[in-house]
Amino acid sequence: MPASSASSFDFDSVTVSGVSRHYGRRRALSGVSLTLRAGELVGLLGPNGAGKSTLLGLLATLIQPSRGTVLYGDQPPSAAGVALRARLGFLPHDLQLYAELTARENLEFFGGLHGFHDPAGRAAAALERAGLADRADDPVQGFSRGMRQRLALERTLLHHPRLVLLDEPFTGLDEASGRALAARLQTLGREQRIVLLATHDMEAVEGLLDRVLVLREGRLTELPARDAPLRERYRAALAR
Amino acid sequence: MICMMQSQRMFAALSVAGLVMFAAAPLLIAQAPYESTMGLIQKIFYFHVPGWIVMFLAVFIAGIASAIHLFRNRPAADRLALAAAELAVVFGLIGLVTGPLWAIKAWGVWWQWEPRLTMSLILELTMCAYLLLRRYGGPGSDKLAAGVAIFAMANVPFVYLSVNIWRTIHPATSVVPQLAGSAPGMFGPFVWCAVAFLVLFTAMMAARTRLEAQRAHVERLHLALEER
Amino acid sequence: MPNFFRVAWLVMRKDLTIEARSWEMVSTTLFFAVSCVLVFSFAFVRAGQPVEGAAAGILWIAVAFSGTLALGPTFDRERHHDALRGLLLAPVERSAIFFGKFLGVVLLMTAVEVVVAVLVALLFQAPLAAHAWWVAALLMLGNVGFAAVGTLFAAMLVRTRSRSVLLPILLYPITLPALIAGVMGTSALLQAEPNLDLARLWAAMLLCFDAVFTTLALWTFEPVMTE
Amino acid sequence: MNGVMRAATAVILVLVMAAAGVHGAQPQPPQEEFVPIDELPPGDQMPAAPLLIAAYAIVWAVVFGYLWSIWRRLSTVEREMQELARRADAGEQDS
Repeated sequence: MPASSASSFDFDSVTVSGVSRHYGRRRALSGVSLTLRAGELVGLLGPNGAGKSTLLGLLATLIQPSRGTVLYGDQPPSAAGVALRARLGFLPHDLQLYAELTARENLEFFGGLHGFHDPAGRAAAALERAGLADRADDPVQGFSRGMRQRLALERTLLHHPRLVLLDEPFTGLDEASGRALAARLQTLGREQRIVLLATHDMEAVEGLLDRVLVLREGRLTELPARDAPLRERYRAALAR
Repeated sequence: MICMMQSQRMFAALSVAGLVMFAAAPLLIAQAPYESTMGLIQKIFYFHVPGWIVMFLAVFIAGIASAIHLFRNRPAADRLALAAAELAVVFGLIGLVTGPLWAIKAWGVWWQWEPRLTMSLILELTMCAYLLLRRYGGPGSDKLAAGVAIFAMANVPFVYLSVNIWRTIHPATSVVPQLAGSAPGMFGPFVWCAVAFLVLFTAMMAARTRLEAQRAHVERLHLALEER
Repeated sequence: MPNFFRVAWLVMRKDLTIEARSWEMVSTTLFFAVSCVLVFSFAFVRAGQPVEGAAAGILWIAVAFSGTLALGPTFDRERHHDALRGLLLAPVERSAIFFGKFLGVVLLMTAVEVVVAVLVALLFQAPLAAHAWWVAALLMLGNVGFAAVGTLFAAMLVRTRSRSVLLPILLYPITLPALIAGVMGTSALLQAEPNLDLARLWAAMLLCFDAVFTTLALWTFEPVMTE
Repeated sequence: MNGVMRAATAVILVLVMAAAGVHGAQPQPPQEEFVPIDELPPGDQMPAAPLLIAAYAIVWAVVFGYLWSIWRRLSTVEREMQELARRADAGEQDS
């Protein structure tokens, strides 16, 4: 682990217990409990509007639960504060890139916020990994969705976060980049990261995930580990 | 349920007390001596000034309660702030209506762009903005509105500051102390009216916070129903 | 503390870089400010002569209006690709992010103020140059107070539905004391016999306003931004 | 609820005392810009009594209007609450 920031906070599990979140009368999550452990690659499936984004936002400390608690290791987010955010990586569906800035500037800006000693070097390495080294100094607005997706992923992983939250990371990726991403995710698992991945793309994650969770109308269930294709298991879970 | 009954009885007692005091006020005011330069119209002050006092009190309650909600996350404080903000608008309205009725007689114009009036109008607008934000801000606007209420409260000293910098033609600063000093007959009714307004304000606050508490309860019931 | 200013600097530099690429906000805001002044000139010029004492009001209203216009896009830019949440997720004090955005707004409004002040001086024969330093000081003080409140409100309204309507509704009543102080202070300078004491008094009030509201805004940014 | 009342009562007491304390404050000289009514031209003079009565009537109207609106909103909410309680009971019998 690089000494990126002054933070020494770390954890090897995330525990969500009895978390509900509602917006007015609309309930986004209700009574969700789960534990994520280091080295695990967990999938999060569910129809649109089932609360996947809310759950990811909640784990990223951007949304507060209406009820229930989230613990990182044994610390609530309020206790860990800024140091906790240094250990979180969140790739939302909207990518959080500045379209007017170049790929390099985007990475360097976020690297700067993380207080790296050498943001330029880190950015260059990340651009190499994203396969965007030759487009590094072009503004992001000219990029295809797949290129942006790759860039945003590198930005998410720039600071080697412990908890990696990915919302639809396969969107817009061609087959080769999809395979590269899958390989990358497996590496993250080996590096003892905690990865939670929300997706619709069952083919891409087939055989990749250690566990699969399903959110339906704000409630969480776990898919039974059986020897059937993911899609069928998911269908069966939704039909119940 | 018992608690509910109790608070209802409390509310009833308070409102009755307030209304009786309020109803008796004109009798007392009628007996108060005439102010020498302004005559009869000066008697509007007995309602005008307490109206403003209560409004400022309400603005401060809203600001402090909002700060508690914002930094300590207490929904009860938020309900109190909302009630106070609404009442600030109501009592501010009383001040804003009675003011011009006095002004047309005393100054010969309905409205005078005089700092204290202007700033009271600004405060009234701020509290209206608070209510608009709560009404149209969508879910989560309670925290945002709390920020606005804190800012509104912080704005009040600047009201006074600007009054002191600007020369004013508003008589209130001098009339109230003079009432006490030169005409004890006026001071009694004035205090009576002020207390009547405050009792009324407390009763309305209690009713309004209760309404908000009931609403929160209904929301909880809704969520509990959906839960099953 | 050095970290606070480093982060604020990074955020501001990022905004300036974006602005240098697109010139979107500088150009639109400036254009709006100039048209504001022109609209006022139709209202306040009688028989070829500007109404006496109108210059200060026009100057400040043009600044306030164009400032409001600029505040919306500053945060729309962050809202666009959910970038604001990316900022909020950074392991830094959130008040530093606020401060960076605030500095960006102050710079933008300063640019507008320079242009508007020159324009008002030319079009309304206002002797702004006679006490240029005092006018600049008043404008800067008003600018800081307005930007502090405006940046906070614009940031917190990012999540709400009718944000474009709500921003001016919330902003004007709260910042009116600053605007009044600015207008009164400036007109004290523009009188036939400039009243420096009065201008100093209003400047002092603006300074208090800035101190109180910048502190409050730094303080409330964090809790207001948590969903 | 009771806590709110207690706090409000305390505040009121403080305020009443403060109002009494105004006694001590030194009266400021009256402002010169103030135009006494007897200096106004007679045509501009308005009868004071109707204005006074209007002011009092408006204050009463505002206070009662607001109380009425609270009462109405409260009864709406309480009706909704009963409705919900009924639904909750019905739901329990179902399950």
